[in-house]
Amino acid sequence: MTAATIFVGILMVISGILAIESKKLLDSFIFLSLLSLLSVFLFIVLKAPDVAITEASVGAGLVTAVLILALRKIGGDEK
Amino acid sequence: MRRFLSALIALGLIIILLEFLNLIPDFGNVDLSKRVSNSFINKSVDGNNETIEFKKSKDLEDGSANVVTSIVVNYRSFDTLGEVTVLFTAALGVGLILKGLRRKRFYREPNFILKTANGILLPLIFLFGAYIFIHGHLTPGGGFPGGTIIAAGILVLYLSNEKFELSHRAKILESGMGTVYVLFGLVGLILSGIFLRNFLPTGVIGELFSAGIVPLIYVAIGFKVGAELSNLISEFQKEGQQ
Amino acid sequence: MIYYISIILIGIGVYGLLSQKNLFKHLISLALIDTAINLFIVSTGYINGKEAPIYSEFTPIANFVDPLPQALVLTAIVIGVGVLALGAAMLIKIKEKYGTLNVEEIRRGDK
Amino acid sequence: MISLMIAIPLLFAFVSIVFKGLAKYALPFIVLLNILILLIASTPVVENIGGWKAPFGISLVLDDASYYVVLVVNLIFLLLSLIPQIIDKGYDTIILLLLTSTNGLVLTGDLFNSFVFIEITAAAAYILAYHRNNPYGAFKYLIIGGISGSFYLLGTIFSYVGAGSLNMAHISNNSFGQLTAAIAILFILGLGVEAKLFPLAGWVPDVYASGSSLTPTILGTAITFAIMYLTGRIFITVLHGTFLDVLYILGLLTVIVGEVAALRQDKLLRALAYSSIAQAGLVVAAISLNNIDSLTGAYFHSMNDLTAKFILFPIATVVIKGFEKDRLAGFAFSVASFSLIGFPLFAGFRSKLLIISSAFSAGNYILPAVLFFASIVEAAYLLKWNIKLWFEKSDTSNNIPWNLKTIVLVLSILLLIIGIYPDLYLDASRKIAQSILDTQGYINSVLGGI
Amino acid sequence: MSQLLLILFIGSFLVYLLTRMNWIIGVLANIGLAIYSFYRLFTFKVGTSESIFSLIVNQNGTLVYSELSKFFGIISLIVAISVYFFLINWLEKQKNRAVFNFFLALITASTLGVFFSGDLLTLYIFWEIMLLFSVLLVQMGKEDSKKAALNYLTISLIGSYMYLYAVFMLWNRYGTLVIKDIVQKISVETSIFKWAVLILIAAAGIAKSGIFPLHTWLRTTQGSSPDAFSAILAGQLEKLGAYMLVLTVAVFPSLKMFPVLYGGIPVFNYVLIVLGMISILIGTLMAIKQNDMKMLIAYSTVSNSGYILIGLATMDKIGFAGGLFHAFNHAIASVMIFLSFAAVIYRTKTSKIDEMGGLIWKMPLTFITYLVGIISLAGIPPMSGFISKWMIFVVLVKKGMFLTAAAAFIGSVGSFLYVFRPLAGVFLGQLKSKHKDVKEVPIFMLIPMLVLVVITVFFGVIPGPVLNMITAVEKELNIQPLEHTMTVIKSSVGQWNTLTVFTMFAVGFIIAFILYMVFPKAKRIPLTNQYTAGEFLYNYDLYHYSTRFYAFFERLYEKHPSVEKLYEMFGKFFKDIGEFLNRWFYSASPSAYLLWFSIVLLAIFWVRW
Repeated sequence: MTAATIFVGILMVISGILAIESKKLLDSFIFLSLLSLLSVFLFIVLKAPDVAITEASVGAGLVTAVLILALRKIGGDEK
Repeated sequence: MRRFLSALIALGLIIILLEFLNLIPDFGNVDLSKRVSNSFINKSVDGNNETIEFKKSKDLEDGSANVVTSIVVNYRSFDTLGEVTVLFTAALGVGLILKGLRRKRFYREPNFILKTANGILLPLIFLFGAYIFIHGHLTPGGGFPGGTIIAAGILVLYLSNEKFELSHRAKILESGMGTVYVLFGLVGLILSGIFLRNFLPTGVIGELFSAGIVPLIYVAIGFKVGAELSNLISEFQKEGQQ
Repeated sequence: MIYYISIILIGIGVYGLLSQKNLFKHLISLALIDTAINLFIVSTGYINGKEAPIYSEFTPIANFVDPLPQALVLTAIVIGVGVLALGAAMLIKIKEKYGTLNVEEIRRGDK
Repeated sequence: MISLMIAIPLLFAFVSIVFKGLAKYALPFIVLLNILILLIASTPVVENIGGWKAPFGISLVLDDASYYVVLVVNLIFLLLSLIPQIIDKGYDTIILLLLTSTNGLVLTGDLFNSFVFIEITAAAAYILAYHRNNPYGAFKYLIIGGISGSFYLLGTIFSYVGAGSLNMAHISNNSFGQLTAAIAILFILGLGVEAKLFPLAGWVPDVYASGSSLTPTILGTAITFAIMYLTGRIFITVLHGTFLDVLYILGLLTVIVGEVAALRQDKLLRALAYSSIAQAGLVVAAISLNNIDSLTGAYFHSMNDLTAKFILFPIATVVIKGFEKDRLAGFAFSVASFSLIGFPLFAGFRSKLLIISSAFSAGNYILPAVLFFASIVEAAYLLKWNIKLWFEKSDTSNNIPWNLKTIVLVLSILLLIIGIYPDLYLDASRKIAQSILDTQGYINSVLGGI
Repeated sequence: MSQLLLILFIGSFLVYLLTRMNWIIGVLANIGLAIYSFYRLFTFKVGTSESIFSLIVNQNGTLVYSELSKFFGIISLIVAISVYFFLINWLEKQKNRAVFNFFLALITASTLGVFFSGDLLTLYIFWEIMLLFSVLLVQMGKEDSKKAALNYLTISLIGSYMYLYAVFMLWNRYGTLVIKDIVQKISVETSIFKWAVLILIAAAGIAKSGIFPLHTWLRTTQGSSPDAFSAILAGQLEKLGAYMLVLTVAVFPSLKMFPVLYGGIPVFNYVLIVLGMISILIGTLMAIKQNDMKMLIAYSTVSNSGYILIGLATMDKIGFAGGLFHAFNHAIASVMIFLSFAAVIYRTKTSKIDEMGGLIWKMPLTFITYLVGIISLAGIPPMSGFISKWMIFVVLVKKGMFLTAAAAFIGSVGSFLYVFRPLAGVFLGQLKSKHKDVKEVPIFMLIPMLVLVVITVFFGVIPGPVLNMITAVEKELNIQPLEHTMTVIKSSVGQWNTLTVFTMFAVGFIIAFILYMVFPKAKRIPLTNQYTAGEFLYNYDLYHYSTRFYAFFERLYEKHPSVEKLYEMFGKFFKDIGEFLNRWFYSASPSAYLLWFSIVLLAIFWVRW
């Protein structure tokens, strides 16, 4: 379990950095979503299934949807 | 340069927070008996001393098997009311802010697969969402994820059907369910003089019909969150008035 | 362990807020910090060898991790989403008003 | 009963999105109901929401401090409801939500609950900040507000980890050594942004000076006062005065910076926003002296400040052409400015006097000097604006609505009365101060003498 | 006394309402109030004290009536009454008459309040009321009076807040603010405390009376405030500063508090004397340069305040009396001068010296007022102004303070130069064509001016009544009283008999007049012929120049350092900081906000962990 946790943690850190540093905003959203999904895994490890479900639906799903919709309204990526 | 400095400051922040970590118990070594949640788990806030067993214990102070739910909707129900209010405020605010926006609705001719799958998937999505918030007091989940899943269904509708517009009833539902939540609290106030007091029998822990007002409130929250988030999505989708 | 992950993520979020010039990235960083803090909060309630706080067939008797932080995090997640949606709506308006989301260009436009 | 003060406005807020326009008409009655509830309540009242007793559930605490703060907040909302012209369509519900959250913020005896209410307040404030198409200012506020909210949450969690509970009284009853310092740091960062302290709160001028009269009028009065109460409550009652010296330094910095930055503003609203910052800094600095007189002075000053700001902000947004045809509004404006500067016979003088004398008797010689410096600068720019507005040539009046005119006039006369006979405000602020300093009494009344 | 103050404060509201109805009635009511309080000043018994409202817990405000309050009260009421009389005609041209009158009444009331105050905080309150309303009055003047008012406000507030700081230092130390009690306790304090308190208290007086470092407001304020109000400012409000200086040097026993430095003068007083000396020099030199006649007299006020301060600070029986007497004389003389200027401006609508000339035949009575005023101000024998200056000189010589005496002498000589400039520029010389139709001012404006002339001449001949009051003050303050009779002032270096001097002057005048009558008169020629040597003058043009009158002299100190510029620099510095903060902090991006946020976190952590 610990190894898996560390691995997921490293993935999270990487996706966090990518979410911030990626050139295209859409990529950022995807990485943010990925980070949320990875955190869902950690929530399950932490024995928090309620939080995991909420994070999966809200954090990974809804947040990404809202961000993408907003991006579309703005008129796509700039840079 | 800017990045380097930013990284330096972020590093400083990390160091400070790590320093703070020394002050709290190590990971996984929490003494639960010193915390109030011990009473939440044993449902002993009002002085119950018996151990609780699934599907056996009856008429507890709080009847939901999911302890998180019991905290969210019963012990700290007031927080949840506030939380619903934040979401409500946000949805309202998005509506106010995006009012009069001069942009066209984002629409792309939907994929054939999306269109077809929509017909089959949508009822399932709604059903799943409803299941989640109805069983919120028994299984993981509850009103918030349930509502979000329903809203996701609405999003799929938006994406697959160009004519689709959320009707005004969603607003009424949102408003009504919020009102129901507060009214539950007020009924408690009238019956026992205490706001948000559970006034229904709690039943046997683990049964579907148990836990007093908890599932009812969760259903209300589920609908409210679903309607609210749908509204939010539709605000982002809507064409602005020219 | 998870403490460290969440703190590093907070650091990354702060780094993002400090270093990026696109306002959208700021919002993303904020969401990132939210997630990280939620992770941290849940991990303060974790106890080695205990189960998820739900009475069920598998855990009929209480042997649970601390459920309160989880309940708090539920609230915090939803609040985070609300703020995020507001921020996204404002970004749309900023784009409409200034024609850009770049901090420096907005500043130039303001003067 | 006191939960009704939160529940009723919330109920109407929920209902009002279906029945449009309801909120505007309901607001005065709701506020009156709140005030009625306050009048029949006798302190201290502790209401455990859901019937769960103190350290476990969420308790609403109506002791002397929160009583008067809630009363003041509701009176402000009452005044606001009497000038419905400045509330645009759709924003009436936001005002109701703000009323809910401010009441909750003050009444709650639970840290996480206060976080939730701060977030509601902040969310409503972001929307208000946006009012009159000010998206960038609002967005900046949102980002820094979000960060500070996160830090507040972290502080709450650390308190929970330390004390095993979220109840303020329970936390105050436990002592946890070095962890207190960490919590205090986090709360300084969390509250500092809302309390407009200098290096933390850069958002204020852009939000206050957006051109809306609603935004600064409500954020600069009711919300500020509630936040000041919360600052005192958390740092003095709950944390027993830990890290007050940091708050003190930040407060002094805020005073100086706010006044100096106001000096060169060519927009009146922005100057007033800076004045608001400076006054907030003064109040925080006075709170951080942590004795009965300075706290009394701080809350007294805060009340004077909000009274004056309730006059200044609406008039400043409405008046463009000077006071030549609106003499009454001009009179109110001038009285409010003089009170802010602290000329004798005006209310602000009394509170500044109290702060100074308490600072001296605490052996603090720096705060008075800074206060005097601030007063000089404040006098310079406020009088500049007064003179400018009084002598602006204009043939037409500014069309100030009659109800706004009446309210500002009444408030300005109130300021004059307070200047001569301050007991009305002084008693209230003394009660607030006593009750905030009385940690043991608070713990006893909430935990029932555990 | 509280009764009188209450009447005055309520009366001023009444004045406001009356002026709104009919402004002449308002002015009359104002005069009535002033005369009533003048009468009441003589009915109060010296030494009575009353308590009024309390501001700090357990601390009642007290009013005390002393010889000092009586003396200053009489000065300020004489000034007030004469200016109010002047207003009967003058106010016609002022905008917002009701407010003008209202503020004037409030200022008089609060000025009396200051003189009556028995404790430091009550004094402060009346002081601030006076300040606020005088600022509001100043800005009712010319276009640049708005800026001047702010300048005045800022510098006065610096003074009064320094004062308040000292008040609270004393309050914190003794728990009382009653002047009498504090005075008894303070002499045994540590010297740092004494220095701090007294310097801070003196700052208020220095700012108000226009002594050196805080004198910069006088030029613009007096220059641009409403003309009649300039008289009040010079005659009434600046004497508040003198009162405050008396408080610092004499009521607080500086002799007991500080070691004696030189010639029996305590160190603290010596510092004040140096400041006074600098004020005399600056005031004189700058007055010579001014083109605006009001600004010119404003600088002369600086130098005269310097004389007053020097006189008071010597703490000698003659010097102190000289200081007080000079305060009296300067009040009367400056009111005369400003009223005559107001009269001139009332008719000509300008205050620039080079735009006027030859008004002597058009406004002879105004000219006489001005002439007597400047004679008194410059200290030329038959008028009372000379006596006070003489007394100050005597003490300086006696104490061997030759540097100061030299400065005072330069000031006196300089004052001849600068008072002559408006005399020549405004009243003598060639009449400007646009002023051909100028008439003498209406009667109610003349009456106060001429009454003041009479007062000045009278006290120049018989200074006894004033000196009686002054010796009473001296007795009260434990200074050896001045030895004098009605017309003779005795000092260790000789005595001055005013009557003899006046008789000598009168005889000389009569002899000159007889000679003028007896000897054949020169042929009277038109003024313009003087310029053209008898040539016929085709066009009536300007031949009389009064700009750069003392250009040769001014050139000597053209590049002088200026405190005014220094203050402007400070102001600009603060404004720049404000702009910087506004630009780079408050209008910055979210990143910058967070940057500061993190810096605070790091700083707290760094310092406190």
